[in-house]
Amino acid sequence: MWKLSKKDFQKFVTAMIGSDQQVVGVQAKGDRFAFGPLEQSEDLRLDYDVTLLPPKKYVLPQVETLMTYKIGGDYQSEMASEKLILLGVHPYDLIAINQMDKLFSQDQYDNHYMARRKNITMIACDVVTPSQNVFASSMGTAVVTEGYDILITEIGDGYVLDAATDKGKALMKLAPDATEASQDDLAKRKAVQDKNRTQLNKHPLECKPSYLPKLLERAYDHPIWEEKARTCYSCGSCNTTCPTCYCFDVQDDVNWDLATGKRWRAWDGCLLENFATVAGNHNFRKQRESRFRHRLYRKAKYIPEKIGGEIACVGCGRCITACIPDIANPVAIYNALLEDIGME
Amino acid sequence: MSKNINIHVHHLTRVEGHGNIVVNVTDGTIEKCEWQVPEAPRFFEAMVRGRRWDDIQTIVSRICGICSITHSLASTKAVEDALDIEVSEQADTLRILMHYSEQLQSHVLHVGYLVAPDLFTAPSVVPLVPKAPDAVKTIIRAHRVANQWSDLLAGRTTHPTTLKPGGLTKIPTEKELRQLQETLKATVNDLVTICEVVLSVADKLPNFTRDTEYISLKQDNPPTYTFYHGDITSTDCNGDGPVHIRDWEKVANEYVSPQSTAKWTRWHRDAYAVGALARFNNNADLLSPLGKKVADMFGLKKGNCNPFMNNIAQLVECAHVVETSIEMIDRLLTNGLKEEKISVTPKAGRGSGCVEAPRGILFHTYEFDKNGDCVAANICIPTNQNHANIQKDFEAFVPQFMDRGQDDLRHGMEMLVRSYDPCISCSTHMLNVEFVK
Amino acid sequence: MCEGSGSQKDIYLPELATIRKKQKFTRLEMYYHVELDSEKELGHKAGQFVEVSIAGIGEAPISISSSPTQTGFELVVRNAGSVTNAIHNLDTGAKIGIRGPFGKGYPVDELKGKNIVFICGGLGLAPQRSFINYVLDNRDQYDDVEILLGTKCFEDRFYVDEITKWAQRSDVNFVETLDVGCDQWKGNVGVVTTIIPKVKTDLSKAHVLVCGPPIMYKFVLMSLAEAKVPKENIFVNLERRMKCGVGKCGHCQMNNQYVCQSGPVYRFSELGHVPEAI
Amino acid sequence: MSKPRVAIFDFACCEGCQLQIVNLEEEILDLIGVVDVVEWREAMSEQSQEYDIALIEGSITRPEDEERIKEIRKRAKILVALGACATIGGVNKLKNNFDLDEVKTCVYGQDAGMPHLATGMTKAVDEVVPVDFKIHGCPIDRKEFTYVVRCLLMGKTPVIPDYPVCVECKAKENVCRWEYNEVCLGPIIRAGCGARCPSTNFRCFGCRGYVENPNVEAAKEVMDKYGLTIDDLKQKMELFGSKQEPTI
Ligand SMILES: Cc1cc2nc3c(=O)[nH]c(=O)nc-3n(C[C@H](O)[C@H](O)[C@H](O)COP(=O)(O)OP(=O)(O)OC[C@H]3O[C@@H](n4cnc5c(N)ncnc54)[C@H](O)[C@@H]3O)c2cc1C
Ligand code: SF4
Ligand code: SF4
Ligand code: SF4
Repeated sequence: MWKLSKKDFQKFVTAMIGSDQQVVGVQAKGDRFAFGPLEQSEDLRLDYDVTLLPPKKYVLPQVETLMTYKIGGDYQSEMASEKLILLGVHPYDLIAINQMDKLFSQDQYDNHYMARRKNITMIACDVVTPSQNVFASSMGTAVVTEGYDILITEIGDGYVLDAATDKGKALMKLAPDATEASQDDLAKRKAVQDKNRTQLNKHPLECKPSYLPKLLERAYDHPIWEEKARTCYSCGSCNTTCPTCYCFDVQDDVNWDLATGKRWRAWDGCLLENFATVAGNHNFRKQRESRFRHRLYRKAKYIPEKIGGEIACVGCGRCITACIPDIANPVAIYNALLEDIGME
Repeated sequence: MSKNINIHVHHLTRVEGHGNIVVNVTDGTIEKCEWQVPEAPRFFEAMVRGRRWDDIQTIVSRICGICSITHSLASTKAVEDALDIEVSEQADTLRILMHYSEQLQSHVLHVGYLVAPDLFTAPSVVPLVPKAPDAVKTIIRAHRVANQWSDLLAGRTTHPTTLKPGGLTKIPTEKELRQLQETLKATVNDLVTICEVVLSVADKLPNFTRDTEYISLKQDNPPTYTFYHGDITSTDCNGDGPVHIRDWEKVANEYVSPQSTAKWTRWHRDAYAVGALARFNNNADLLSPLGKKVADMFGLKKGNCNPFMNNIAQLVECAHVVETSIEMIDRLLTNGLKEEKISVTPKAGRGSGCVEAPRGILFHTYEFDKNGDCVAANICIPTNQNHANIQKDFEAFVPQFMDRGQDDLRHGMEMLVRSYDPCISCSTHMLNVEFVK
Repeated sequence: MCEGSGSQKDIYLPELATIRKKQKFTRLEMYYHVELDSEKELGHKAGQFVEVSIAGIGEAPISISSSPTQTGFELVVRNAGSVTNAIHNLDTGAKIGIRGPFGKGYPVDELKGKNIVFICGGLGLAPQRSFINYVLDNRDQYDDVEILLGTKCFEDRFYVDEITKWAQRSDVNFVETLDVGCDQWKGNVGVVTTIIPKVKTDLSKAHVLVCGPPIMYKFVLMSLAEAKVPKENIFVNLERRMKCGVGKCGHCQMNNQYVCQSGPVYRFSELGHVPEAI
Repeated sequence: MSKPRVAIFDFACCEGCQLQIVNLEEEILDLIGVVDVVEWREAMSEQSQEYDIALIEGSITRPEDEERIKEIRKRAKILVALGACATIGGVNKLKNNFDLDEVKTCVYGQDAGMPHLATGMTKAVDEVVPVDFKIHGCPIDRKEFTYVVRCLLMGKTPVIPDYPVCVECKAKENVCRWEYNEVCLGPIIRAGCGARCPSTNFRCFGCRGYVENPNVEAAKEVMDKYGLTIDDLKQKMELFGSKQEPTI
């Protein structure tokens, strides 16, 4: 564990920016925050509440070329090769990425995703300012213990840095001023994390997250889906902004020579009207409520079945903010179900 | 050579919108010589009634795709005039910068893509690509710069999305402005190249003059070669002072011609001209050094009455707006850019906005009720103001050039219309305006 | 973070294959015999599918219509959109991209020694044929074999030579029907459920394999329920939208099942918790 | 294979969509490398009676224009509607909210009766002749235009989004205009523009037309939450959606 004063931390960030890796960090965007290429250390805002989009846009880009080809055949894989430092990832967002790592490597190994992922040096940071809709405490995602190369915790006058991996330790070479963190520093760090464990909770969930799959088991035909989905725009904002949504579409386009082209994948969302439409215009999830329900089931039942029970909602609250008719709040739905059909 | 001529150009090409040329000469006698405008009328002034103050720009921008920024600025100024909305100096400067991007875009498009084929005797710019690839690429490059410039300031090249009564919804970053400035500096050379190319074929522009009245904006405080602020002036205004833009209807004196779905105008004489040459004839002394240099290259002097020289005046203005913008960006950067909040309270009122479109002076007037809903509108676009003048030019041109034969005459008349850079789809509007008091 | 070896193959990258034979089947369906350029066999199981890739257009999941017991593999493609239309425009010798085989396929071994009834609707014959031919090639390993086939109209029948042979075999009960009759047609008329009663074997003890358009399932499954076929003995072959074929893109998901991985063939009893399936 | 012949025609419009083709800049050289542009009045003097693909800009407002578009349809193998005026009628349809004679009098006063000023109801192109493909937007998006052209050359149906603008808007990390109590039509309007307007802090006013199945009831219900009225919504929906389903 290392300690850096705020001033020395700025120097550390400057040194990273000057290194051969691209640095992406959290910056202000109007009165909100967003991840973007960092050009100077002063722009970094580790005191942010939540970013508009989760950092998933760097592990699973909105549009990613999978291959190039000549018409008639000869396909060539395109793999990410650029090294990247992702600076300022909140614990809940990192947990979402940890989950995605599992999903993209299990069964069929997706080396487009994994190549990009391995090129990233992940610098997480503990939350300083809770956002308006965060409920990470309810989901057990307010603090993270794995998946980062370095974890930064602000403790008043400076930062405690936990360099957990070889990558992280190598990067610490850019911070020659770092000193060994004292017992006192560590105690302060623990206090920050302990507080976050309970305080990042604007929408308290009335049960343990591990109970959610069982709850949903009994709620499939509950009227709540129709009630809520009545005003659903099928705009997919709850998908787009969610750190754990990873469905994608695949498309082709050719170059002007009409002889070469590329195939790419791009974000998709299960709330969108034609997500499950096949040729002949048969839509397997035609009703708004069935799409609306599917998202919640994916978060709290289907994906958990694939990744050892972890709930694929990390409580970032982005979908709550993004949903214009205010129906997407997962906690509101789970709590309503709990109230109505109770625990078993 | 035959003494009979029968020209009927149906839907003149390489102009924006639909116009016809009809000439009948029998035994050397001109029986018919007409400029007709059959463009489908679109009735904007009627359509905006009932729409809210903050939707006006969105609608009237669609009057014309080529001068959409100009229409947007004129209407936004009119709404601001009607609703007593103040605009900050920063927003004002950024808007002028936005406006200049359209001047460059439209002028390069006109001279480079639409007029150049005439000068090189080609039907369009397409056959010029293999003949003069470098020249074409230079023109494309300048056009692209202009469009990227509008993209940055207006949100997109056509139909701006950043304009709002009271200011701008989004301003560029200082970094973006600095990049723009660099690009503009690099564009100066391209403009000079384009001017040289045009100069090499400038003798193809017919030597034809007809004395007429030239109308444009004029700004005295500070003295500026203006496109955006000021009052209305004319080469016929001998000391009887500029006219305030709110009184533009007294200048335009619109009337319906049976030849046209667009209305025609007249002020001191039967017809008047607007556009780059009009601005030049009224304001040439205020051009930037590079603008003056380009004028000198072509020997263009104040008081020129050759309508074909409007093309050259456009080149002069290209140089002027680029050079002036480089300075304006310096000023913006020195002052530093600030985010500005806009808040507007609707109220009843009537207001006018007047700016120079690339092809001439443009007037918008609106009246709103207390909720800010539009109750009446009147718009007068530059091309309409030129229609009568084109007709008068025709009447002088045909007898003078008739001897050259039907094809040459037709080609000359087409070029003549094109030199006005008409934007015919802007057509339509109101006569006998009666505002609800 | 999960480590995997960097040398793993790109799961999205198609392999080149060549169309060896092409034949027009119907107004909309075309038949293809395809071989991988690597000269390897696809190594598929009956009921699996491949992703066919046309560079510049896209990919489409297509069932393998041939039995694993022959060289190369066969596809029957219905012109339903961009990719399938592009496939139709290809001639013999043309290259296509192939990924797969994907999916689980039929429980070939489990059904050995059993009575099998195939119920095919329209294009549903294409995937079923991969198993039918396997069964017929290994006829002694299976007990009664019956095939019910329903097609919209006379012009839409395909694999006509082959089904004529099935009809002639004494060790197979082949029953065919058309939704709409016509002069050329002397056989049964009516939707496929109307010929279920013509099954000779005791349905309640048979294994029934169903494949057809989405609406067909509801009615066939109702008839099978009436005939007391245990749900464990019914297998359905489902279609879903697919963009990757490898369980990532999310499009084919029905409840917790990814059709490209755990399907497209399902034991009906196992779909009890998959309300979105049928 | 000879290059497909393309002709571009305009009806009542601002010609801004044609301008977007000009605005392809260098890319236009690529375009004319793979197609023969045989007629394009705004940019060239060449004219032709024969073409494979007709690109139609503008809406149909007069009987003579209906005849003209029918003639073009007869000659073209593929007919593409270019831009909002052609695909949905565009702002031109605002006119249909009024009595036509009154509209004429409003603009032309006592001269409104002159024969050349005749006008009819504004129609989108597909209200007069069948349209094969639509390139939405006011103006069209250059990227989408070139993509559609390439698809047509490849014989492929272009994939045009049928989901709301919010998808692209959220992906651009814009703060939703609704958070500023502005009526943004993004949730019911077809994406594909890259959320141009909201990305410059301007509400979506619907130039690409509605998605196939817009939840207008939801749109009405949220008005309360933002302290707005149904009339506020209606006003905005009418801009590009006058006399067009769904209405409120
Ligand atoms: C496991 C499996 C096996 C299959 N086996 C076969 C087979 O053996 N033979 C066969 O012919 N087919 C088979 N199919 C079906 C085949 O995959 C589809 O017909 C094919 O994918 C269509 O692709 P396309 O590019 O030709 O059509 P597309 O161009 O993608 O779509 C065609 C039509 O589908 C509709 N559509 C598609 N996407 C959308 C959307 N986003 N929104 C709205 N409508 C949309 C439209 O109406 C469109 O016109 C199989 C499918 C699966 C899942
Ligand atoms: S954000 Fe809200 S309205 Fe949009 S799709 Fe999700 S639940 Fe529906
Ligand atoms: S479901 Fe909502 S709260 Fe949960 S991770 Fe996704 S966006 Fe965040
Ligand atoms: S600003 Fe408009 S388009 Fe963007 S998310 Fe909000 S409603 Fe949707």
